[in-house]
Amino acid sequence: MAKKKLAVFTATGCSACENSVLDVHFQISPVTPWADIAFWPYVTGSQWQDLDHVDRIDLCMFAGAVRTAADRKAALKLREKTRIMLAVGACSAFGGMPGLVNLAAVRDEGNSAGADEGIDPALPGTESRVSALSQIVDVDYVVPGCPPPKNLLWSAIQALLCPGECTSRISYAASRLPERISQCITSGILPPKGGTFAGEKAVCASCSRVKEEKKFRSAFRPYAIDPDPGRCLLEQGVLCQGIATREGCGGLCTAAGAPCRGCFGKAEAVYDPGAKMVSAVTSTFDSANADEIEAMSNEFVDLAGTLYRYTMAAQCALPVGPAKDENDAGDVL
Amino acid sequence: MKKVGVYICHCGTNIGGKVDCARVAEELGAEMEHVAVSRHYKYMCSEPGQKMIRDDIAELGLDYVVEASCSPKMHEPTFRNAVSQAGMNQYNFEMVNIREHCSWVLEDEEAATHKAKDLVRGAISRVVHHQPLKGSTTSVNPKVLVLGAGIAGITAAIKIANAGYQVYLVEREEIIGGKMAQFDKTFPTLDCSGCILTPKTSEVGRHPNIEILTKSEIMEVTGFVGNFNVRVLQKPRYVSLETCTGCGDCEEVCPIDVSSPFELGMTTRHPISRPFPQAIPNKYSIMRAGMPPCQAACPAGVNVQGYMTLAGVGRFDQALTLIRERMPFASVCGRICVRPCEDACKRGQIDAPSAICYTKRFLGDRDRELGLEQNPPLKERREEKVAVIGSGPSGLSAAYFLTLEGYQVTIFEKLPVMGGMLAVGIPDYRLPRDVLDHEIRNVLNMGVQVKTGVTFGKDITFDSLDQDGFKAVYLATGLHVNRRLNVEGEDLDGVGGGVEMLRNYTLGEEVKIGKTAVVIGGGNVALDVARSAIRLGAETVVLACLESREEMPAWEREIEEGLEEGLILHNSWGPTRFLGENGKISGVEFKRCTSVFDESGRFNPAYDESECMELKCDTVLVAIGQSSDGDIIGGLGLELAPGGRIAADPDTLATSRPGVFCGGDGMLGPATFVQAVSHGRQAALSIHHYIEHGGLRPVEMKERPVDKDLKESERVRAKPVERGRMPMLAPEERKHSFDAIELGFTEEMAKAEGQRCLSCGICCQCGECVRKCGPQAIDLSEKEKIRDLDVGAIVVATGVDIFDAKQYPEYGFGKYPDVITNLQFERLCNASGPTSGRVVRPSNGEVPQSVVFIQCVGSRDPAKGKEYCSKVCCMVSAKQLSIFKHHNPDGQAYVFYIDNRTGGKGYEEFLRRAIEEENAQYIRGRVAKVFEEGGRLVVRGENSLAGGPVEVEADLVVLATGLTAQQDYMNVSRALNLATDKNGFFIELHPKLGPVETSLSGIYLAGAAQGPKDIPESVAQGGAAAGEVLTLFSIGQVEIEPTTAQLNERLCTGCKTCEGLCAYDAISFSEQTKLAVINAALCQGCGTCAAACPAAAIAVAHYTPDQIFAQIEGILA
Amino acid sequence: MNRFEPRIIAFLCNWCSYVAADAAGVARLTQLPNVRVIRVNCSGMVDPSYVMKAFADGADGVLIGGCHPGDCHYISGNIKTLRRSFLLKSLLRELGVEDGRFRLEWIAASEGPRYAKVVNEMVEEIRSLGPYVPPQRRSAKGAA
Amino acid sequence: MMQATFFEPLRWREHPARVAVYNGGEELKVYYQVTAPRDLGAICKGRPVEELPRILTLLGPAHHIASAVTLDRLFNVEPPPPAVNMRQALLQTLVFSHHLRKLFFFLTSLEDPLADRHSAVRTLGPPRFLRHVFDEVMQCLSLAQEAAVILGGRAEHPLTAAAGGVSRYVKPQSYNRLAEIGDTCVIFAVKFAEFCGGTLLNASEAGEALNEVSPGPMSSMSMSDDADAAIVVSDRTGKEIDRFTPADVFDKVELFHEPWSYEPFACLKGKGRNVLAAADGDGLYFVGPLARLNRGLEPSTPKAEEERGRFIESLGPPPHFSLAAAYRALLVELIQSAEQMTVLYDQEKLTGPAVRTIPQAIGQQAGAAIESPQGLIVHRYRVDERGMVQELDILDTAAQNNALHCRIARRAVELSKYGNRTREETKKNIEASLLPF
Repeated sequence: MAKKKLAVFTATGCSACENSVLDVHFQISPVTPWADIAFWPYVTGSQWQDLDHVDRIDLCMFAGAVRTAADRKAALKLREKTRIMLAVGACSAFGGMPGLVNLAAVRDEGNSAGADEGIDPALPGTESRVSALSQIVDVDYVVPGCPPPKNLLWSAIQALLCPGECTSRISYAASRLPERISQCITSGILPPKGGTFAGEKAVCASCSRVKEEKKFRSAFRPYAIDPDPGRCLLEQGVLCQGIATREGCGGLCTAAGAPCRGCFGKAEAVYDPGAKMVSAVTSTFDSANADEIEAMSNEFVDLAGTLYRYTMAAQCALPVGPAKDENDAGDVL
Repeated sequence: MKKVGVYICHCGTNIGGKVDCARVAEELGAEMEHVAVSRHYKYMCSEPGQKMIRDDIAELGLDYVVEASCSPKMHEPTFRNAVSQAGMNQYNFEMVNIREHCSWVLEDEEAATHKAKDLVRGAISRVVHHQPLKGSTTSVNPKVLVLGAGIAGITAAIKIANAGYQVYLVEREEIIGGKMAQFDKTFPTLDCSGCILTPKTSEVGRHPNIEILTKSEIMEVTGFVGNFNVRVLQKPRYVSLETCTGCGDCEEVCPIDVSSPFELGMTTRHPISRPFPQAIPNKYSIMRAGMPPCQAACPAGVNVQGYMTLAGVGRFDQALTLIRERMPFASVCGRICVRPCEDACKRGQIDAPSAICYTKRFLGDRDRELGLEQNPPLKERREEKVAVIGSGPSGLSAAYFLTLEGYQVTIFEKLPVMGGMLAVGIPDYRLPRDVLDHEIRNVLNMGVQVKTGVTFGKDITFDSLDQDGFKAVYLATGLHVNRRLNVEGEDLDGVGGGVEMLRNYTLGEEVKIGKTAVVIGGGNVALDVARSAIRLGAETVVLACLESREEMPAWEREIEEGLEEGLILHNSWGPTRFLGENGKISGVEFKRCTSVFDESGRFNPAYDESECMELKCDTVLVAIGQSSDGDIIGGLGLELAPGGRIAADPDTLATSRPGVFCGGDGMLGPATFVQAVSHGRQAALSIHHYIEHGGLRPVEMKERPVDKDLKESERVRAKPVERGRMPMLAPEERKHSFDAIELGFTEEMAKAEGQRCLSCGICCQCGECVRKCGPQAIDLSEKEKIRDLDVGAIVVATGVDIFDAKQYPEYGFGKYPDVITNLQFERLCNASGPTSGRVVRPSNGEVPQSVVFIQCVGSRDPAKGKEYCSKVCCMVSAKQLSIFKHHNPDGQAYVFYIDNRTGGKGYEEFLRRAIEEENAQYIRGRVAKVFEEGGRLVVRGENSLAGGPVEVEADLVVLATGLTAQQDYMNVSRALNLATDKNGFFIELHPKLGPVETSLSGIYLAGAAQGPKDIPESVAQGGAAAGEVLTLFSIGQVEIEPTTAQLNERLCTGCKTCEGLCAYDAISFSEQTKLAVINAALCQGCGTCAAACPAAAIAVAHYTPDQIFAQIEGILA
Repeated sequence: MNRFEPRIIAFLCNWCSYVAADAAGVARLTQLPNVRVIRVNCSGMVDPSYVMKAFADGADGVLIGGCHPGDCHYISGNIKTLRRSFLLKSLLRELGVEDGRFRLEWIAASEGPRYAKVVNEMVEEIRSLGPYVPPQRRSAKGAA
Repeated sequence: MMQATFFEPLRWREHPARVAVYNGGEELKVYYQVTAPRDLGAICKGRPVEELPRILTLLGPAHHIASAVTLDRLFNVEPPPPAVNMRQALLQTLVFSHHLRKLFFFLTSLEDPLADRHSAVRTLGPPRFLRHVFDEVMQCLSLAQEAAVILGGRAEHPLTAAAGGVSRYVKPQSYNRLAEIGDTCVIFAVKFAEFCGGTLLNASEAGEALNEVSPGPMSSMSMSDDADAAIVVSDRTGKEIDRFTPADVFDKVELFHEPWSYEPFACLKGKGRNVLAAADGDGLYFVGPLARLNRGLEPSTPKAEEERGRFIESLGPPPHFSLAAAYRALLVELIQSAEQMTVLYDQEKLTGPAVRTIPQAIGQQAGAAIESPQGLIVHRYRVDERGMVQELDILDTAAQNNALHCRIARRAVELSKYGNRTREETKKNIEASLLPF
């Protein structure tokens, strides 16, 4: 049986997703029995030229947001060659933290895409808005997270790269996956397109903290409170987005005493994560008095930057930042 | 492929006149993906229209139907029914409102068409997301609440009760019958109104299935059709419906007369009375507006209106007894009280407040002079002992009330004399010793033990009291230590404390006052000290204080009197140091005080150091306040409050030690005499409760106070009597002795003062009737009750009010006694009315010869009155002029009318008779003015038929006032969530086809609450409402809409956000599945949970996010 | 005349505001034609997501009409709407939606004239704010 | 005819970068270009400042700790000792895994890192001697990751460091595991150093080649290890020439932009900053392990000290500026960090009455520095009265040492050019040369 061809690439982001993919390789099992690395600049030093010699890529794991003309070009080029496009990590899936740039609506100071005296090399131009991969090309599957947990990455690799052939099925990989995806993995067929390798409920479902009563009396910024270690953070007044964020991480942040910031993106049925958070939290305000409610509301700071920490580019219903400009389409490389 | 049928209704020209229905249908049919057929028709709600839909569903196999016409509030059921007849689930139907929201409110045809298209597009886009739903049913609670017991309510109540169902008949007034009970005769048959109503009211009164709740109003309604919960506020009648025999003895002794609302002010009644002899319930009741402001202001809660009223009628003994129910020391109080009652007295808003305090003093002094000792009766003697520490006003008061309750009380007093500050802190010229002693003796005579010279904490302790068998202790130790200034030289010889000086003088110890004395302080005590210093021989007495003259806390009267006696005031100065020579005081240095209080109103004086003053003197008396003896208080082991006071619960006065209570100055800080007395009573009640029940509770529920602002009716009640002036000693005389300054009221003065009372609370609760009542049916302490009634349906029959004719000042209503309203005319004719049925001129009792009726007062007049026609007035005037003619066949009636509206069976004939047989002159035209000329009224108007001005002389003018909504209609509207029109009349479901239903199912309308009606109509509608209720009851169950919240368990995370939000407790959390659980039977479908669910795991059926999103998309596409 | 005609979505509660809008219609109280009504059971079911959705789809303003506090047909649904409104407004503001574009109004069933007044006021206010900058239409293939 | 060659994308770079070579004219021009902006200012400004430790993990896990330390200063709180130790333990764990990963990359650069090792038995290709090390490195790396998860909540983007301390305790049941990991890491580090130092860097051909790549003598910058936590600059001879507080770093180091790179270039202020010139620029400096070693800092732990002895034995006393020295410095620190891990993983050190000091007030501005695995990093924030970030300056001396990167890339290209290597060889040369910096 012919080996499949794998590509891994990070656009604008950090190396965490790459390292996570590498960790899967380190810790679980090398993927090489089923696939050849066709393109992985970070690890194998692949160059763009190398891609010209590859006619088809079976799976492309694309990490990072689309920020520059080069990113866009990379996305288009990889998509063209790729059968299954997997967005890896929050940046690729929803724009991630780089997406907050849209909120600031500024262009980076270094965006002088011109050449100096004809000798200095040019830079790929930055686009006016940071985009998620899905806003540029068709994406087949998503592994969210910042970075994605290894078990979810591994389940994605199993499902997409070696369906039906993988001998080392690791049970935990499918632990909180939606039923239909885990069924696909075990039966070796491709999951339905558009699937997300993550849970389908919200983080609370797997968070270990005890939920008693949702009644919001006063908001605390995370620095101002040493929360009770066993109890729901939100109930203690710390804005935690676990209630509206897709699960799959297992409540990693809340277990570490840090409130969820939504790196898995919105929960499945949610339209807009910020609106849902606002609705859920304020509905439980312990007051019926307009002035009191207003005062409680004013205790929250930087709503947009917090509620869309990882999702500003793709999941905020109201896109912020400058409108697309004409230069975005393409630029010199 | 889903198939949608779209139908646009023209509604005649209602929609079609503005919206291009054809275009909407055609364009959307072409544009929208799922539209299988798109039609428009003149009347979609008509049978052919509905058939069109049914046929299309059958022939084209439509999956969904969108219908655009009027408000879904109107025809949604019609069309839902139509589609389900054709086999489609009724929830696969969506209705668009392009009439009320579109054609009727837009001017521009293009805009209206555009908007209609948007709305229909939204509905098409939405409807394909609809799901077929099926409802469930719940049973109906077969009880009904009828709100309002006028003829409409009575009719409905009887009919429903006769069918065997329980009826609660809730009536705001004390009797049932409504407006009809006030009428004399009814048109057009001239039946006696009473004769046809009384059988009905008595049937209601004795009907086993009807419970009448008089003086009751609804507060709130929860639940839904079939299962309402109604909360009713029942105000006290004070007279038991069971035991009252209706004998009327009570009425005779009642000292108060107020204008009778039932007789529309044409006569008076006693607060305890019944409106007319055949009233149902045929029992007495008491009119009480609430707690009068004087009583509400009094810390001790003395029934001021009660004793003032009794004093006014010369029943002085009873008056004093009434005082002593709350205030054992009438004479003392009458001298030194700060009189919050007089500040609150509403008579003050007319001329000057009643001289309440002086009257009380008179009553107390009279008792002493006559040696009557009028006390409330003692209860049965009890064995439990209670200790009271301190014999000041608070301690004495506690002892008094505890003794009344039957307890064995011992007072322990540190000083050799009794009375606390009353004895040693208030100079004799204000409160003579013998007055105080008499009132203390009165308390002691009741059996109170006293031990003087006993210091608490030294001679006795809590433990020793426990051992001696005292069950409870009341600490009323007061504040006897002078506060110090803490400035340089305060220890010099000649500097002393003011309170100390007063005490030493009283106790007969040596008091040294030099020639020039400086008193420091601006309060009443400082004034007492300064004026005492004058009496003790100081030549110059200077009073210096931080406050400006206006800010001084001392009484203005005290200051004035001091100035009269030669006192010198230095305001806005603060002492910096005392100057001395050879260890003796020689002067005081002051600096300018610029402000006493800071911006937040706290005591925080600011000074101007550059402005200084020095006063030479040989005596300084510091009177800047007192504090408690820290040594004693600190050693008690009780919890303390800030400022070294003992912490006690403000309601129960309980301290941190069980069985120990504390009040008065020792708990409050410096307070007034009356507060101290009030605490004594409060403590006595608490202690009684503690001993009797072993627990604590807040002492009393207070009655609702009346409005502080003067009402017109009260102004009218004010008798023209001036406030009495207190006779006083001249300043020269009083300066040199401690003789009392005020000489007291005489009996006549007290009586006159009592008559000045406005009776703000109406009934004064003096208790005269209670004493008179044989069967003991009267209970003045009755309180408001709240009844929770569970019913399945509600009939609203709250009736109408009468238009206020004062809105037309030109007609002189309220100015000329002979200008009356037509309802007043009814009372004049009525045999049980103020004139026993004689139609006479209210001004002089003569029979009128010429009577002018003015029509449309307040009706059909958008400028000043109401736009609508009040419907009954034409016939009322025709009837009244006929009655007038029967009374006085020689008399002449004139009617100024606009149009005569006599639609009704026999109405026009009746009017013709009035014109032809009674010879009434009907003049078409408005009246411009009614004025008096030579003792007769002249009505000037125009005759619009003859085209000229006309003047008619009249002995009596009757205004045909229109009907308006009840003034408090908003309360009912709010409680029931019932819509009203702009005039305050309740809106029926449909003006033609749903005249008694409302938009809220299970709530029905009857009578004029819906709009002006005459008696036959009201009765008919009462019957119709009863029919609706009975229909509901006979079906026995109501369909619950399936539009409830649905949980998607796959998505629910069990975060508990929704759990606390549900107002119906329909959501709970399952510990087993760790998910939310929705109880569909309790869910009302409000969707709050769905909006809040952070995982979007909850959606309300038929209002799901995808449906709403689709609608938004469709509208904005 | 090419005047800016804002598009406003109004979520009206079935028991008060919708009835008020009907009453305004029955009374023929002329209104500006810019408001599109969506009937909901209770203002408490208006998820802030609906407001976002309306803006995202090109609305220039959103009105939520509910019963007066204390009058809610569902006891206190409107209070929950009130609780949501302040923070929602803050969020919208941070995302560039001006305060005047979102309104929460209490309109009783009897307040038809008030409904008409609110509608006209809001249209004028939004007209002065200008169009809400239409967002770029996102491709349907949204992430997840 | 001017010929332009691009090496793109660059291997092992955490940030999109490429090397552009312009060849053919008189002069060889080599550019190290960062091709995407970070936009950190835009991402962070307006955020609540307490969120920065989590946001700034974008720059690498060590920034998480640096940010928390800066917040301590900003909120003027002293974290309780267990918290300080826990952060330190995490930092050492990060140093260990970082160095090990780099060394692993270095080793794998000599063959395909993802080659099918299970089938490798069949296709014995050179250089086989590395193969058995692969598995061990991976195993040890995953152990270090596990320790980082225990301490930091997550290995890649840690979570636990917060203003005033850390957000949670280590679970009691984890201590045994930590001790196990610490011991294993020390044993492995020593063995690995022996293997690399003895076999690879010293004796092989590769070692020779590495010695050739050297950017030439320059200053070093690192943190003093005494209590005042100052930043120390030493000259090319290792002599200390400047010492200042972290807050003053932005007066001492200047950042400037070239139009052909998105990231700024850092250099010592006023000392020359010619990025592309072959001539020595005094403003350039070393950071990271080699800089620390060049300053003559002696490891506090015995086995690391032994390794340093071997380093001096084979290369002579510091300072050194060659690539080989850089790799060997990694080995010294690898052992040192493993040893410190065992010390800090002690339950006594990580428990106490509290792990957080709750701040009472927000300051306006604060800065702090730590030694990250790569090199010195300095954070400085200015906030408004509600604690929202208004300005932030971050100096990641390693990541922003772009001038040095340019110079190293140029040196690597030069060497290849003169040896007439193929493009593939040149690429590998560039990659291996940039790796330890």
